[in-house]
Amino acid sequence: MRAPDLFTSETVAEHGLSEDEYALICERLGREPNLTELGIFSVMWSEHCSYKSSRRHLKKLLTKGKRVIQGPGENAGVIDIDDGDVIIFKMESHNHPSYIEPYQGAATGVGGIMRDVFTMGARPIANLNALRFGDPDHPKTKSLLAGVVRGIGGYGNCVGVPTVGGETNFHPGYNGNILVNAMCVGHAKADKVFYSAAKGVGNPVFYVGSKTGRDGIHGATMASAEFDDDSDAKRPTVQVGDPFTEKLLIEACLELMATDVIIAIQDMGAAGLTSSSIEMADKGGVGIKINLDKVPQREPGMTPYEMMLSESQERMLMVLTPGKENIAVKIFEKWDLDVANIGKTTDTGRLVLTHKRKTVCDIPIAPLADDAPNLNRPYKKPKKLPVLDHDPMFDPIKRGSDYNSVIKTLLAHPNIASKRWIWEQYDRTVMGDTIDSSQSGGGAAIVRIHGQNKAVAIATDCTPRYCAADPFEGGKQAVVETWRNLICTGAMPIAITDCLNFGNPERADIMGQFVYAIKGIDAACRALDYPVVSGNVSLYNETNQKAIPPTPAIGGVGLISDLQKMHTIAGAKDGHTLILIGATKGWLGASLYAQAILGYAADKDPAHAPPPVDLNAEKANGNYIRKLINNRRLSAAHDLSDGGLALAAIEMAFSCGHGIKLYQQSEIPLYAWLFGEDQARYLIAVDEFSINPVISTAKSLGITAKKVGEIGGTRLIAEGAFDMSLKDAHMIYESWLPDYMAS
Amino acid sequence: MKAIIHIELKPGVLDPQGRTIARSLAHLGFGDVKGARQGKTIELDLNTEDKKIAQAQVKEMCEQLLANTVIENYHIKITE
Amino acid sequence: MKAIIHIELKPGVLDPQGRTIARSLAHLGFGDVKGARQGKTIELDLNTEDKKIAQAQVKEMCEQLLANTVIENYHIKITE
Amino acid sequence: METAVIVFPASNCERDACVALERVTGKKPHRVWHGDTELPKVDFVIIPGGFSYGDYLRSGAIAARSPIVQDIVKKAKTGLPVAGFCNGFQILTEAGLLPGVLMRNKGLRFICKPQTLKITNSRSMFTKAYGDKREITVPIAHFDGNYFADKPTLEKLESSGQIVFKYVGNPNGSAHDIAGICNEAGNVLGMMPHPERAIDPLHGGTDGTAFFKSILEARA
Ligand SMILES: Nc1ncnc2c1ncn2[C@@H]1O[C@H](COP(=O)(O)OP(=O)(O)O)[C@@H](O)[C@H]1O
Ligand SMILES: [Mg+2]
Repeated sequence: MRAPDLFTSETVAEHGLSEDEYALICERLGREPNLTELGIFSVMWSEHCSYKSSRRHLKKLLTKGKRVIQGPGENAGVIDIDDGDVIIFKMESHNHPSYIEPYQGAATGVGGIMRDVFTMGARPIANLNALRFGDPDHPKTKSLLAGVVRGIGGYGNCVGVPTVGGETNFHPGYNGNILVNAMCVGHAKADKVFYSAAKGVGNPVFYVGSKTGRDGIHGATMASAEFDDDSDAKRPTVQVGDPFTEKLLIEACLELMATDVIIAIQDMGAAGLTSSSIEMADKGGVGIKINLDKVPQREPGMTPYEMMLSESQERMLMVLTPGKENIAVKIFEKWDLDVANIGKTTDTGRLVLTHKRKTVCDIPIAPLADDAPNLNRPYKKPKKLPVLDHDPMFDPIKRGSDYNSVIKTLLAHPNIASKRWIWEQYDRTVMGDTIDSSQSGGGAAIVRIHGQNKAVAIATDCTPRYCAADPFEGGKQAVVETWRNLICTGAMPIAITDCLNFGNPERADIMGQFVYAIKGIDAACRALDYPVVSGNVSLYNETNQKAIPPTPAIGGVGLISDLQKMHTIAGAKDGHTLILIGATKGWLGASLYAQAILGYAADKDPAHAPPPVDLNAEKANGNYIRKLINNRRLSAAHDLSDGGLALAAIEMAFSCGHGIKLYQQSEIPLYAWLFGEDQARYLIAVDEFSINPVISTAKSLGITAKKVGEIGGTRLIAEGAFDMSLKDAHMIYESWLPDYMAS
Repeated sequence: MKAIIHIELKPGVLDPQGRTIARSLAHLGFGDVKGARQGKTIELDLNTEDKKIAQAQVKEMCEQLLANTVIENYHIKITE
Repeated sequence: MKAIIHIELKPGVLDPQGRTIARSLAHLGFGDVKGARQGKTIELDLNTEDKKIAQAQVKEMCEQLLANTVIENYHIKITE
Repeated sequence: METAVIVFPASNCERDACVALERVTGKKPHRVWHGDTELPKVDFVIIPGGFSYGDYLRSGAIAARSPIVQDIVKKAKTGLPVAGFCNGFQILTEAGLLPGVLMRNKGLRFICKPQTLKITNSRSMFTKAYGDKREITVPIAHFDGNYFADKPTLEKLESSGQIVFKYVGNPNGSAHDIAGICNEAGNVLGMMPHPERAIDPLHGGTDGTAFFKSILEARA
C-alpha cells in the first residue's frame, strides 16, 4: 500500500476515506489526487452517494412490475396510473441535519425530496413525513419535535404542496438520533418525464437556481486550514432552505419542461455540483467539463473545493439542446433565478474542472460512479426470539387494574395518541385536491389527480418495535401495513419507496438487520406484486455505539381509478355492524400491549418474536376488502395495527363520531382478543343487508370473517372488558401531545 | 435591569429574507441598496440589579433558548 | 455607508412572541425575567456616502416598506 | 362575468381560486402576473393565498408594493370588487385598502383546519347568496391571521357592518374574532379562511360556493 505523500493520514481520514480507499484512488488515477479531487472522491465514495455497503443487497429487490415505468436509479420512481398520467415519488432521510438543527434540517429535507420529484417533470401534489423521536422524557425530544414539525410546515406550506400524512413514533432508541424521513409524490404526463442521462457530446451544461455558498461543506473539511484563509468563525455545516426560491424553481422548471429544450436534468442534492455532474455524465456515458468561474457564487473567494462540495439548496443542473439555450435563460430570468452556462458534455469520459484558467481536477468518471467501492460487509443472521405465550397474569384484572385503565393508558401512549398538534401545522388542503389527510385518522391519504375523477392513495408505515425483534418479519410488516392502508381506501396498491434507516454497517449484527429487513421487504413485494421504485439508505444512525432500532420506513402509493368507489375511515354509519376480516390468535409478542401494559422491552431490547406476516393471507384478505369497497359493500374499513382490535375499533369510532360495541367472545383470552396484533386483519363496517353476503363470500374464499360488534351510541364498549364515554376517551387521545408540548 | 440581545445569522449563512428585502427595495427605486441582512432583537426586563450576574444569565439564556447557535451569533447589551 | 434599522412593536400592541419567550425562559428556570419584547433589525449596505441623504432615504424606505407604521416604530442608525 | 386572479411568484392558491371562479362563472379567469401594471377589463379580482414574495419581512408587505397592486388600489377606489383570501387579505391591509394588520397567530403556530365562521354581514356583495344561512365551515391555513387594529378602528368596523365573517372559536387571537372584513364602500373584502377550498363535496363541504355565487349575482 502506498502511503499518502500529499496528505496526512488525518486529512484522508477526515474525508471519511480508509487507507485502502486512498490507495485505490491513487491506483485509479495513476497518481495522488489534489485536494479538490480528494474532496470529490470523498463525497462520491461516501456511503450516502455510493451505497457501498448496501448496493449489492438492494439489487435483489423486486423493482419491476407492469405499471413501473422507472424503478430505482433515477431521481425518483415513476409508475403508470393510466390515461397517460404517471406518478413520480420517493422518500428520503434527513436525519443527521435535523438532529443538529431541527428546523432547517427538516425544511431542507422536504425541499430536497421535492426537487427529486419535480426534476423528473412532475408537479409535486403531496408530501408526507415519517418521524421518529426519542423518549418523550428525554430533555431534547420536545424541542427536536417542535423544530422538525415547524421546519416541515415552514417549507411545505410556503411552497404550496399539501402535507397530507405521515407517522410519528417515540422510542428511547432514537434519543441521540432522530429520524426525519420525507416523502414527495408528484404527477406528470407520461410523455413529459425527464431523466438525468446527459446524452450527447458538446451539449451545454446549465446551472440554475440559487447561488452557491459555503453551505453544508462537511465537518472534515472545516478542520483543514489550507484551503480556508479566514479561519475565524467556524463555518456552519447546516444548509438553510429557502422555500420561496424552491417555489420559483418548480414553476420555472415546469415551464421549461413544457418546451423541448431539456436533454437531461438533475437536482443538486447531497454533494451538490459533484454528484449531479458526475451522475449525469455517468448515465449519459459522456464526460463533462465545467468552468467553475461561471458558477453563480454567493460569497467571494470560493475555492474549487468549496464549490464542488457545497450543499447550497435550491439548485439544478441541466443539459440543454444546443441553440435553444435562450429559451431557458428567458424563463429563469423571468422567475428571478440565477442561470449560467457553466460547461459542456465531452467525449473523454472524464470530469474536468477549470478555475481561473487552471485545470483543477481531471479524473475519470467511472471510478466515481458505477465503479465505486462495492463492499460485501460481513453480516450476522438475527437470532429468533421466543414466542410470548398467553398467561392468565396478562389479564388486567389479575394485575390489579381494569380494562378501562388499560384503554386510557393506550390512548395516551405517545405512539397512539393523536398527532393533531403536528398535522394541524401542515397545510393539508392547498391545491384543492386533498380528499383525505391525517385529519380523518385513516392510514392513507387520498389526493385527487387535478381535474380528473381519479386519485392516488398514499401511506407511510414501519413498526420499529417489530423490526427490532425480527428484522425479516418487521421488513415484511412495514410493506404490508402500507398495502393494507391503501386497500382500506379502495385503492389498488401499485408500488413503494423505501427509506432504510439503520445503525453502523461495519457491525455484523447491524448489517444482519439490514440484510434481513431487505429480504423481508422483498418477500412482501413479490407476494403482493408491489415493487420498489425508489428509495434511500441512511446508515450510521447511532450514538455512543448504540444503534437506533432498525427502521425501514415504507411509502406506498395506490390508484383509486373512480372516486365514487373509495372510502375514508370516517364513513362508518350509526347502526352498522363491525366485521373482523382475518384470523385472530391473539399474538402479544412485541405488541403495544406487551410494551405499554405488561412492561416488556419498554426501553430495552425486544424480548419476544413479533407477529409473523402470512403473505398469502395478506394478499387474499386485502384483495377481498378492496373488492368489497369497489362494490360499495362497506361504509368504512380500517386495518388492525398497534393495539389490535380494541384500538382499531376505537379509532373508527373517533373518526365517524359514533360509539362502538365489541361483543363478548370465548375463543381466546379477552386481553389477547382485544389487544393481540395478528397481521392481515381489517375491521369493516357494513349495513345489515351486507352482513351475510360479506361473511359467506369470505368463507367461500377461505377467509376468516366474524361479526364482532356494532356502531352506535355514545360509548366505547367491549363486553366484559371496557365501557367508557366516547367523549372522555377522545379527550384523552387528543390531549397527550398538546399537553406534552405545553409542559 | 434591561438586556438587549441582537441575534443575527452567522456570516456565510444564506439569508433569504435579507436578499428579498434588498431586491424589493431596488424594485421600489432605492437603487442605492447593495445588500440587506435581517436579524432580530430581544429586549428583556430583568429583576437582577447586578450587571455581571445579568450578563452571565442572559448569555446562558441565549445559549439555551434565544439564539440558534448553529447558525446565529448573538451580542448582549446590559443597560441601567 | 451602513444603515441599521430597529423595528419594534408599538407599546400597547400585543407581542405574542415576546410573551412566549418570557414564559419559556421562566420554564427553563430563569425566574428573573419579568418580560420580553421581540423586534427586528435590518442592516442595509448603501452606496451613498452622504449621511444626510442616507438618513432621508432610509426613512423613506421604512415608511414605504420596511415598517408597518400601524403597529411598528422604527429607529435608524447610520454608521461609517 | 369576467374575472381576474393575481399571480405572485409564490402564490400557491391561484389555481384553486381559478377553479372556483370558473365553476361559478363558467368562464376561465384571467391570470394576471404581478409584474403587470394594469388589470384587464374585469368585473371582479381575487388576490389569492400563498406566500407572494416568500412573505419575508411581513406577510404581504412586499406584494402590496408590486405594480399590479397599485392598479388594483386605484380601481378598487372606483368600485371594482376585490377579494383577498389569506395572503390576499394580508396584501390588502398592507396596501391600505383595508384597515388593520394580520399578526402572527397567538399560538405561534401555523394552523390548518376546518373552521366554523359566523356570517356577520349577510347583505354584503360577498355573502348575499348564503340567504338565511348564518354559519359556514371552510378551511383555514395560515401563520399570520391574528387581526389587529386600534380600538376606534375596531369600533367603527363593528358599527358599520364591515365585519363580514367572525370565527366561532377563535383560532388565532384575532381581535373581535375577526375572520374577514370589507372596506367602507363594501367592494373590497379580505378574509383569512379559504372559501375556494370548500366548493366540492370531496373537499368535505361546499360552504365556499355561495361566496362566489354572491359576487356573480351582484355583478349580473
Ligand atoms: N408526522 C405526521 N405528519 C402527518 N400526519 C401524521 C404524522 N404522524 C401521524 N400522522 C397522521 O396520524 C394518523 C395516525 O397515524 P398512524 O397511527 O401511523 O396511522 P396508521 O396506524 O393507521 O397507519 C394518520 O392519519 C397519519 O397520517
Ligand atoms: Mg401508520
